[in-house]
Amino acid sequence: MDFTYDDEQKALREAVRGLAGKAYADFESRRTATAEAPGFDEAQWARLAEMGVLGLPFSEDDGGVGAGPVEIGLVCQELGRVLAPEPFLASVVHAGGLVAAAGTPEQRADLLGRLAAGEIVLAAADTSPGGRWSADAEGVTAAVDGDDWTLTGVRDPVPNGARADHVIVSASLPDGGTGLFVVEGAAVTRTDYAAVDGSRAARLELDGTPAVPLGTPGQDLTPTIATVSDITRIMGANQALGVMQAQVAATTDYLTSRKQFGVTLNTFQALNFRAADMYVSLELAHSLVDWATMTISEGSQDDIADAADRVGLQVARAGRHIGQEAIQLHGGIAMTAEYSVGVGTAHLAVLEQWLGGAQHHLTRLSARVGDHGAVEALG
Amino acid sequence: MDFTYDDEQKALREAVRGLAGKAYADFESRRTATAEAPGFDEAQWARLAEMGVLGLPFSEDDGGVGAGPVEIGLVCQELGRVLAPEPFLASVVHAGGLVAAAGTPEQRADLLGRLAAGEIVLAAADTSPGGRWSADAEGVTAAVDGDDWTLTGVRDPVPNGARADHVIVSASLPDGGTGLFVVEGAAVTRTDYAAVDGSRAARLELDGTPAVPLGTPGQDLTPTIATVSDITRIMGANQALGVMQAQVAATTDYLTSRKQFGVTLNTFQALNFRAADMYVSLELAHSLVDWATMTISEGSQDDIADAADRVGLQVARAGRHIGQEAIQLHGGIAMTAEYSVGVGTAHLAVLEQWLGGAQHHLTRLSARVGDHGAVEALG
Amino acid sequence: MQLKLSAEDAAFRDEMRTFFTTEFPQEIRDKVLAGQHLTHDEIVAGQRALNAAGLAVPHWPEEWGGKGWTDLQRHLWHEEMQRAGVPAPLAFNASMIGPVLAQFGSQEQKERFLPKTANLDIWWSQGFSEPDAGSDLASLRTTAVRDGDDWIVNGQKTWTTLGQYGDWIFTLVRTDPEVKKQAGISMLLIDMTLEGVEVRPIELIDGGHEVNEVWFDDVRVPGDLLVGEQGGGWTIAKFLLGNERVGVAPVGATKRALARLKEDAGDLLDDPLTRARVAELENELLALELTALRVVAHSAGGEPHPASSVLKLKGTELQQAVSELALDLAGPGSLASGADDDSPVPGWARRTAPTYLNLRKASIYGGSNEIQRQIIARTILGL
Amino acid sequence: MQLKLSAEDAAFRDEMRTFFTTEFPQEIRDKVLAGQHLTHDEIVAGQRALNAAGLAVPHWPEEWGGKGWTDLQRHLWHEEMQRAGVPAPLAFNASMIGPVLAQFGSQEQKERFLPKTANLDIWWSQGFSEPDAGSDLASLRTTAVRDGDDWIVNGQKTWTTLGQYGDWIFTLVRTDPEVKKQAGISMLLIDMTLEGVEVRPIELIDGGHEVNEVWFDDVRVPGDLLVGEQGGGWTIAKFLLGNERVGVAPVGATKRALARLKEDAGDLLDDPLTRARVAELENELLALELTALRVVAHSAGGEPHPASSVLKLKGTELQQAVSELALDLAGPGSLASGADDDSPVPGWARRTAPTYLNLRKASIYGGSNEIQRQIIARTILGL
Repeated sequence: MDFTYDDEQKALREAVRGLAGKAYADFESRRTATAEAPGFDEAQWARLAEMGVLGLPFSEDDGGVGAGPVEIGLVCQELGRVLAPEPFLASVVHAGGLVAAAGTPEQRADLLGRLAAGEIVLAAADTSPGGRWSADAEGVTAAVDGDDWTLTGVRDPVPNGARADHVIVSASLPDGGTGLFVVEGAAVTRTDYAAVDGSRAARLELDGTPAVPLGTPGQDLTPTIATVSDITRIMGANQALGVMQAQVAATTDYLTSRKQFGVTLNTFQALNFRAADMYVSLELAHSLVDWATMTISEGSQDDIADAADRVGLQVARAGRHIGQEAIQLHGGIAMTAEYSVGVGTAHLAVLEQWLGGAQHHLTRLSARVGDHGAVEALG
Repeated sequence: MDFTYDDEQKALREAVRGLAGKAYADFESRRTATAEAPGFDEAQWARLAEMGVLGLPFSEDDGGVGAGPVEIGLVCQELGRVLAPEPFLASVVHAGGLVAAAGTPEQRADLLGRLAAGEIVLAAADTSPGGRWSADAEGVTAAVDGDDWTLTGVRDPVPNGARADHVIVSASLPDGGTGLFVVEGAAVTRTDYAAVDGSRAARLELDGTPAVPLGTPGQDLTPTIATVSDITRIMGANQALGVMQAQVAATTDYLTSRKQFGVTLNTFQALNFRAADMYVSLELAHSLVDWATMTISEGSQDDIADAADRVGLQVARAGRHIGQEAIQLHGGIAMTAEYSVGVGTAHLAVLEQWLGGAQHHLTRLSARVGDHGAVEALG
Repeated sequence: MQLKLSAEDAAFRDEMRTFFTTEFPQEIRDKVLAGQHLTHDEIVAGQRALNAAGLAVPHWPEEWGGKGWTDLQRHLWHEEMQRAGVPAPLAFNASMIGPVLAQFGSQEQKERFLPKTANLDIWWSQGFSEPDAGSDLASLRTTAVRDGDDWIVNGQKTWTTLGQYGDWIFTLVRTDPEVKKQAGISMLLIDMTLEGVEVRPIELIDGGHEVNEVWFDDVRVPGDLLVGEQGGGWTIAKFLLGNERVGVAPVGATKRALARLKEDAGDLLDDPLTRARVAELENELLALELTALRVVAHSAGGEPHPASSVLKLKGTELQQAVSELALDLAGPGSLASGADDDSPVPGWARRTAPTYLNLRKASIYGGSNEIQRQIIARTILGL
Repeated sequence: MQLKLSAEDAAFRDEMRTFFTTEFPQEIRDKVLAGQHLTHDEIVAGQRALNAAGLAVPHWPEEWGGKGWTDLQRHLWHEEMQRAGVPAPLAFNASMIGPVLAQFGSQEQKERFLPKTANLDIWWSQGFSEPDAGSDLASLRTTAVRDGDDWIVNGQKTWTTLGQYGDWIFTLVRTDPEVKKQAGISMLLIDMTLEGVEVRPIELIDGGHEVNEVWFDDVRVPGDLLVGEQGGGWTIAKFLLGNERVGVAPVGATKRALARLKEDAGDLLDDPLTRARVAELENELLALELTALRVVAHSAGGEPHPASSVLKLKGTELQQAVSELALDLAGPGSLASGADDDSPVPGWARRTAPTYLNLRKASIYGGSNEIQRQIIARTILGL
């Protein structure tokens, strides 16, 4: 049992921190990058590719680096810290994760190779309007005619869906179960819009749209989709952790520098104590994030699902607590779009609602409380 | 709409406050009174009778004063303020309330007359071991042979059950429904014990014990029992309000007088802010207590049931918050049985578990959220 | 003690309800009830409709359009407005500068401004906060220097809500830098079309533009626009902020928002955890509303009851909690805040994330909740 | 990063588990697992059984019975004890005075006291707090005045937990009233059978008697019982309180209490609101336990990691929250706390109200949660 990074991991962290910080340490550049579609900086996407970050999760055969979940999590934390808008989580972890888990060797080499090289952006489209974090394919149906597949239905919201060159769409199969399909972005009717944190999502309307099955045609991929979603949740929690760390740091900086009534704010004990409570939330969330991240490589699919629920719940609660208190302890300045703290709170809200709300995870955990005695941290 | 006491009510409040304060303003005398069975001061019970307090709720025909719920609530508040251990709530409001609601004129005149005169103590026995605040008679069954009724079963806990001269016991009727019976205290096997606030409760074992039906023999009294229980809950909330008012006052006194690190505790902003939050809880609870109390005379049985759930939930939450913070802000001193604040917290816990826990009320309210739009304060 | 309204008050309530639901412009009410934002013109039209019926400024002195109502009647008026979806009169006009001018203004100022203020012919903005003077308002640095009969104003105000619509701005300025902080402050009325006044938008985290910076660069303000005495600005500000807290607890609106959310939620309301959250919020809102009624019953002579701080503190907390519940019920649909009305995600769900973020301001502006706790601790508890 | 235990640590854990579950007295474990209080003799017997196996004081220097374990091994030892219902060695002996004597004591003091301390042949009490020196410990007033080679001690200590069983008491006394508060404090070891020592019980709100006042009236203490340097008591106290916080987060015990409660709850666990409360608590406990493991992994050289304050703060909150859940599940049965074992109300339910009240102390004693917040704010956050 070991909660520390090794030297290679530390080096990766420094490299990503350097690259992300160079781009977005000045918050105004983040604001500029998200002002218009596609909601991120294409040049920075290319730099991430050059550094090898976009291929981290994929095997060398697929054009990637073959790094483990700890490395991926660490990248997410660093990107979260500066609210980097590049779609690493949506495109690499989620959509790329689906391709890696379900694609044929050819599909993997093609899509993941180009993704790793920064040549394309992928998106995963698995949510139907009104849908709530389920792995079934409600809302889109697949039809087959000979070897030709088509999809019909609506997916909304699809993070980065309008910019994606290829979209990985889940759909109900004619013989039951859920399949995954590669759809050309240009073949879909897409409506782009901004979410409240400046990131982009889209509505995708499919109407007999040509689609290529990912992997073996007709195979039910529900469990694969569920596990990749769970991994994405855990990585989203890593990203949220980075956001919260930055918020706690910004808040303590502000309290020690901002003056009111002729003294710095850290003269006021009530504010300091609330900052202490933020730190407690942060550390507890951090622990579950590390644990869940390690579970990805060391646990079963059920363990990963359990870890995703646990970290999802904890990080959602911590995100509300820290995100709200960070604004409150700053006061008005943090209400503005010009300052990172409030936008961080917006980003935490978007991550939570995209990947799974607290009550969703709590309900799933509640259903299982009778299945065990105490929850054991060490297997 | 009016939230103020009239002059007569103010005079009553002063009189009760005077009597209760004289007995228990020195907390050591409360400790002495609860040290042994019956857990209260018989002489003080007599003084309450003399003042007319024990007959307040009952009609003049029944030997009472015919006062309304506002007056009864006010007495409960004043008794709660000094943690007076006399069983006004259990004996007069609850048991007396059952007799008043269900008894024949003769039974009322006899039992309530003697109760008002301080000659007897009554107890209400409606909880079976493991039972949770239901108006049905689970656990005790009534049998009839000619005109002779007997009861068999166990009631536990029965507040003041061991001291009671007569016990009002709920029991399942042979033809269905729930009846109420007057049982002689001496005819029951009773095991007396102390609850954690120093009040007394008992286990009552009935085994073919002779019993006299209250009111018309064989009549189903479930709705009556439910309403009297709801009224008792609302009066219990009044009593809890008195406790909480005293706790907030004691806490602010302590903060302004106790020195740590060379200064009084109110130098520490974090403590003051928490005291402010206690005050907020207190005021919100106060509002619901007043409202629920007025609902008793102005509302239907359903309104009273709703009010009991609402005030039960609010006061349970406020009692946890205020009771716990009062101890925490005092520190060690409030952990001792020699000091009123911690014992007040114990009393709040006993009131809540006796009359109905927060989750019980919340579940009942939850079941009804679809039945209305907004909850309107004014009918 | 009595819960029921007196016959007179019940009749009063019916009268209000009838007016609001049958005579007030329906299209404005519909928008409010659907949780949508009103335009400038709709806000103006709404207030004029109220003013025409004598219902815009009932708490002002009767000479200037007030009605001499009891506090309970005023509460009923306010509650019935909110129930009907009638937008309350603009607070800057009706609750802030109006009462201030009525109390402290010269006869000439009253005649010049009060009728137009009641009718929203003048849209007032508030010029109090500065970048370095928020909760610590007394440290404000905008200066007004005498030049003949005029004042020359320089400085910067911020968090000026709806300043983009403002015709005039009531402003706290430092007229004497020598004396102790509070004593050197005065209130000036400034025409926002004057040369040297510049309004710059601030984008908030919900993406909206409801607050502004207002810059004054050698703005020349005629001397007769000083309100009350020179150096009396702090007294006026305290009076105004006290007024502001009364009725600030957004009980009615929050109650309606929660009721509407229950309808919008559909089967999501079958979830026992959701039902429990709703029931808990409904109970707290009821307790808060009853507390407002108790405060009304106890407040004397227009002085704000110190328990007003309880209303503001708890009121904003509950308003925020309802917005969180809405966000949670919207789920992934809340990402679609930037989508247009063709979106298959319903409007209420699309509005949840901006509303959640926007309402974080509620516990900061208008006397932060920390300031309210301070008031409770000091004024009520004597700590 | 790795979650799995190394083969060596896994073997260590198995070894602990085997010992605790097969060799430790079963009857003591059964009582602990049922949530019952142990008697004096059972506590002594338990510690002696551990000491005989070399498991009572593994963190002491090896010379005095320590094992030279890693922090992780110590965590596993502690966790397995709690899982098996083995009572931890008496904190006053094993975690407080033992490490203090090993670090600051004279060779003679070590030889005289450490073996008996490990074996609980001496039961130590703690004499720190006074009626006017709780969180503000440095203002303590108990004095020790030189008289030849001896010290004459006068004063009063309070909150002395289990002082009724105490053989000796380690005491902070003021040996120099002239110097600045902290500098005048020393630590004395006092035989509680000496003339002039009186222990008076304090009844707590749960009705129990676990804390005491200890009075010193001209107690004559031999000079060789001063620990470390004269005036060095504050340094020792900080060392000791630092030690005390490590392992104070009652994670394991709280986890077991919650698991047991789920069994006791029966069908009450069908209620979705109850299930949600349990799931929420389980998650927080898991996060806390993992945090304890992270702290263990990062703490260096016996210095308490500042995040220990996180463990104490959150650990006591969760311990209290579990006791509240238990109280709520017990319902009216919780009134029967004073009933005997013939009661039809099950024992777990009868114990809930005293436990709920008793555990309010957890956030007060041993460095209140306000002190912990202060440490986090200052030491970690630099506020």
